[in-house]
Amino acid sequence: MKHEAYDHPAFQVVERMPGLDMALLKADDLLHWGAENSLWIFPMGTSCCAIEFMAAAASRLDMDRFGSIVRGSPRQCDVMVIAGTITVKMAPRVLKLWEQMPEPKWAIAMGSCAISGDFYRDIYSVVPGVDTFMPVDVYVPGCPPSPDALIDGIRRLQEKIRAARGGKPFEREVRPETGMILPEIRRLGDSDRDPAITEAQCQAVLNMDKGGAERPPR
Amino acid sequence: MNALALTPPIAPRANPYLDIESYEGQGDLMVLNMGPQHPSTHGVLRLKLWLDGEVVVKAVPYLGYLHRGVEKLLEKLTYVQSTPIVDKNDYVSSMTNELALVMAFEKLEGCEIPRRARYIRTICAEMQRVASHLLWLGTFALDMGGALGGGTTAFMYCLRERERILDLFEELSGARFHYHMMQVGGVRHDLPAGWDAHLKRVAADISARIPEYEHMLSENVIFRARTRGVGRIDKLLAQELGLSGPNIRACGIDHDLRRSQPYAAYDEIEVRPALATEGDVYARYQVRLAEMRESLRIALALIDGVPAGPIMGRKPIETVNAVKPPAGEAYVAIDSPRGELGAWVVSDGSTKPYRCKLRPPSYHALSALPYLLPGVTIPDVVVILGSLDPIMGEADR
Amino acid sequence: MIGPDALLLARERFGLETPEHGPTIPRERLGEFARALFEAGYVYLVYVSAMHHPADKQGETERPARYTVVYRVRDLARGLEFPFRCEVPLGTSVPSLAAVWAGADWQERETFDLVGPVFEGHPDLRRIMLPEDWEGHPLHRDYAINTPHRPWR
Amino acid sequence: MLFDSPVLHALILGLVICSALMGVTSYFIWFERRFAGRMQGRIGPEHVGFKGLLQPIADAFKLLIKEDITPRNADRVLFNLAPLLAVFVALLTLAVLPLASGLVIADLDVGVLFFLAAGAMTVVPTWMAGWGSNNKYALIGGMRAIAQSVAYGVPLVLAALVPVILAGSMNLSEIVAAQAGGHWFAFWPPGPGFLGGILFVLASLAEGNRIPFDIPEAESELVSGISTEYTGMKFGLFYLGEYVHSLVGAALFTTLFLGGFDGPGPDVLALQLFWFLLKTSVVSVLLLWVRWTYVRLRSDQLMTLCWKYLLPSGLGVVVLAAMWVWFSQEAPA
Repeated sequence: MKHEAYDHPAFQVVERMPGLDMALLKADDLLHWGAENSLWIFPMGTSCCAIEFMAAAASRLDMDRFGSIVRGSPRQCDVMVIAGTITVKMAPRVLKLWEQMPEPKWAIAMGSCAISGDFYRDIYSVVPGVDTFMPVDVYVPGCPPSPDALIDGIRRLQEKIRAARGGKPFEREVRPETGMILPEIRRLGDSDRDPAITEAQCQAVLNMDKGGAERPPR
Repeated sequence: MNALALTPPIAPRANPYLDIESYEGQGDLMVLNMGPQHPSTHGVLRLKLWLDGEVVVKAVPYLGYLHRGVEKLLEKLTYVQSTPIVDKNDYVSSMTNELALVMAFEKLEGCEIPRRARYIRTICAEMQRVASHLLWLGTFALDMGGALGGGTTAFMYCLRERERILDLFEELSGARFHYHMMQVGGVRHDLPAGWDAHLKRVAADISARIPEYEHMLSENVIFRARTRGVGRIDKLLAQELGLSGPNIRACGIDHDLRRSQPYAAYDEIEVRPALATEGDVYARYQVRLAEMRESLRIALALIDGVPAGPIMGRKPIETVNAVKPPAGEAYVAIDSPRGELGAWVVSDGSTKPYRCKLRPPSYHALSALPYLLPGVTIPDVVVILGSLDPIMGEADR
Repeated sequence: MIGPDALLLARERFGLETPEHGPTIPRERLGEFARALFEAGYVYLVYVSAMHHPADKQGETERPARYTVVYRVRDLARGLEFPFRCEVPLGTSVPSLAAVWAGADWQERETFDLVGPVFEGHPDLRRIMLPEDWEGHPLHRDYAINTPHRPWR
Repeated sequence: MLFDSPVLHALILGLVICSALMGVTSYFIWFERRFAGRMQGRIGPEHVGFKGLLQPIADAFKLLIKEDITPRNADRVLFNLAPLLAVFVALLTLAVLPLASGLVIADLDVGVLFFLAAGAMTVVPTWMAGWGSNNKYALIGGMRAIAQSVAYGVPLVLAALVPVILAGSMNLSEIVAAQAGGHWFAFWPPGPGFLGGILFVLASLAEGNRIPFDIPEAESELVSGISTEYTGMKFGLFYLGEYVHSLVGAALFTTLFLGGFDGPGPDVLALQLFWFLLKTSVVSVLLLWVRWTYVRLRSDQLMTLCWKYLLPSGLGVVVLAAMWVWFSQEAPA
């Protein structure tokens, strides 16, 4: 049975040449080792966790030891660290920046505001958790999590990349369930999340800069 | 008309509501969004700039990207529960937030605070001011120097000192950031043993480091060229906008709530004014450095004379609705590192405030932007924004 | 402490009684009172805020739902302070003081956005905190705190 | 002269030097991150291989596997050509650089003119990236790069003229020969050489867009300047081009002012190469030191610096050098 993804001519060559597929496997292994050890971070810092994120990048707990430097533009980053409360007015921008990041990308939800909206979660203007509109790989709980908790989060992400590369099963981190009232909007990975919400969210991102939310001043 | 108020404005006041169609520059204007996610907007502030070439013609700040409905939440929670909420407003100096709110409740209830608690409050507020100014100095140099350059070096030095102060607070209250240290009637944690020796060591180190920052920044010709004469605020505009703290002291107006309305233990210590006259970015930088030195001096002077005694002026708070002030209204303002932080509380006799408005200094500092930015290039927009030291968590509430 | 000359002004010229939290000025004369204060040297605007009161009975008089807009100004040279306020039923607007104090512009925009009183004569009365297409004013007493805002919450 | 045909000689030597330079540049990036770490009281890259030595390799691999995004309505040709041109132009100056006596790819008689022309071309990829990526921040960065290139161009030429006058020829090998025996131009004629050296360093810093003049690529105000829209290896090439340019700038400074491969000891090829590399690394570490201490200038302040201060002092230095040469010659017959 021809799997349609593999009828690309390049894969025909790989099948015919003996040993090339093993070489490619090793090459892919090596390249992902590179990705794991140089995670450039896009600081989506909105509130108090951004200050703890800076402290993690500063001299006492130095993120540069793992090769992760902070880049300003989403195009050059692999990990988006969402640090702080995401409000309704900010959510479409976070989703747009997430879409702008090039592909092998991961997301760390830092702080309980990003994980579940913390005690602001039932307020009219706060999004109860970032994973209601974007996939999150690692949750770093705390309010604010101490810098070494964030670095432990980065190490957990590296283990996740290493496991995914080695093909070993790595169970998806689930948001810590603390028996709180769940928001009506289900999380992204949830089974009973109706796709209409995802569609509406993408639509909101599209008409964001058509003055949808901001009527320009006279 | 008092002479202080109506000094002639330095530059004709820019019109924040300039009509774009009527502007006749060489070419058409470019609209640039220094959007909510930008390396140097100090949090989530969006600046919509109309640029003629690289000079700003009109600037409209958009706020609200971090509006977490704190005032609505404060109406839903009781007096005892509200202190941890306010910690997260101005998350760089959370002790001063708690202090303002708690003093407003105490004014409503009329309870008296023991002298030891007042001393501890003053020392914590002053060390919090040093930590907040250190973070400001770091991010201010970062705005000017760039992520991979000289600015980062100053940033790392400042955050290294700030970690020392956070260790101090962690030893006192157990948390690095949101301390929940103040409560109605006094302070929740007493000074642990050896804390004053630790404080003396930290204060001595930092006062030895401040000349290093000056050597690296203010004696640097490029730093002075980038900050002298940039973003000048004239006295009348500063007062009409309600600027406060270092921003207004840099314009030469000696408005310091620690001296005009002494609270906590400020009546027992003499607070020397830190003033400058030009009102530009360099003046604000100098005022903040002088304030850091002054705060260290006050903390060192007070730490020896902390009187013994109770740290709680009323019966201990066991239940959530322990505090039930009589119906009334109170406005208390204190001098936070960013300026006058006030809390206007209206109580209707129940255990929950009827209305609680927080007066954040950053919101007023940001309201100066539409007047300061026209006629300035983009690098100066970043420098002026940095020099006003806004915290979006406080401005957006 | 409270400015004596402002108290004098409120009692003589405007004939208002001045309780501890400041006189209540009728909305028609608010602009004139503000200008008099500004001329008297109260140039520093501390804050503008508002409260929403649902319709209630005070004693026997039936009071409609109304806003209380609260102001506070200072004179830094003489170290004086003066709070004053203005009560307005729900429908009517409050004259804007943006022409007197430049700082009142943003303060009134935020008060309009969160509490709801309309400031007529304001140069650009837009919402500042909430998205522009938001209905309702959150700090109304009857506004549920967790009103959903599709598709984000 | 290998195989006594200049083309083959240039080809092989060029290949060797370029690949060596790529390795040296990637480890120069590792060194800079460690050096900046030590300056800022923190440890640089540490956990990737011994003392972080595998860090540049990890960065290169990661950049290889990133998704390659070209913005939809970007100018496709300009956008994709700019990174290649950035590295090409930075490497172009290597052609005339004498690493040791005889070890030079192309011993042009107009060596100085060649590398000045190559230097002037560095602004072309910056502008192509700025215009091609259809991004407002990049456009502002590109426009600043053009205004800046005019400003530092003239002082760069004047500074490069000083060794030409002192050595009497534009051929870099002859300039190095003229400095043989310790008569390095930076020190020997005390007036013009030293001032010319400082001028050359300032102008080459501005040309390579390095702090304190990294105005087109200003991270703090222009998100990341011209390279905002670049992902993966295209951004990698820009990053590499910037570092190659700073290394080659340091090598040029040693050739013109610090006597190139001249040093004590016999004229053995290996020893000459050693001296050349030692001096270049010392100069590039000094440039790093400048980079991690100073804040950034505004573009109009850079213009005033170049037009009002560097230009007149450049003219003065050239006149001084000419007077030195005039009086040091014996009276003409």
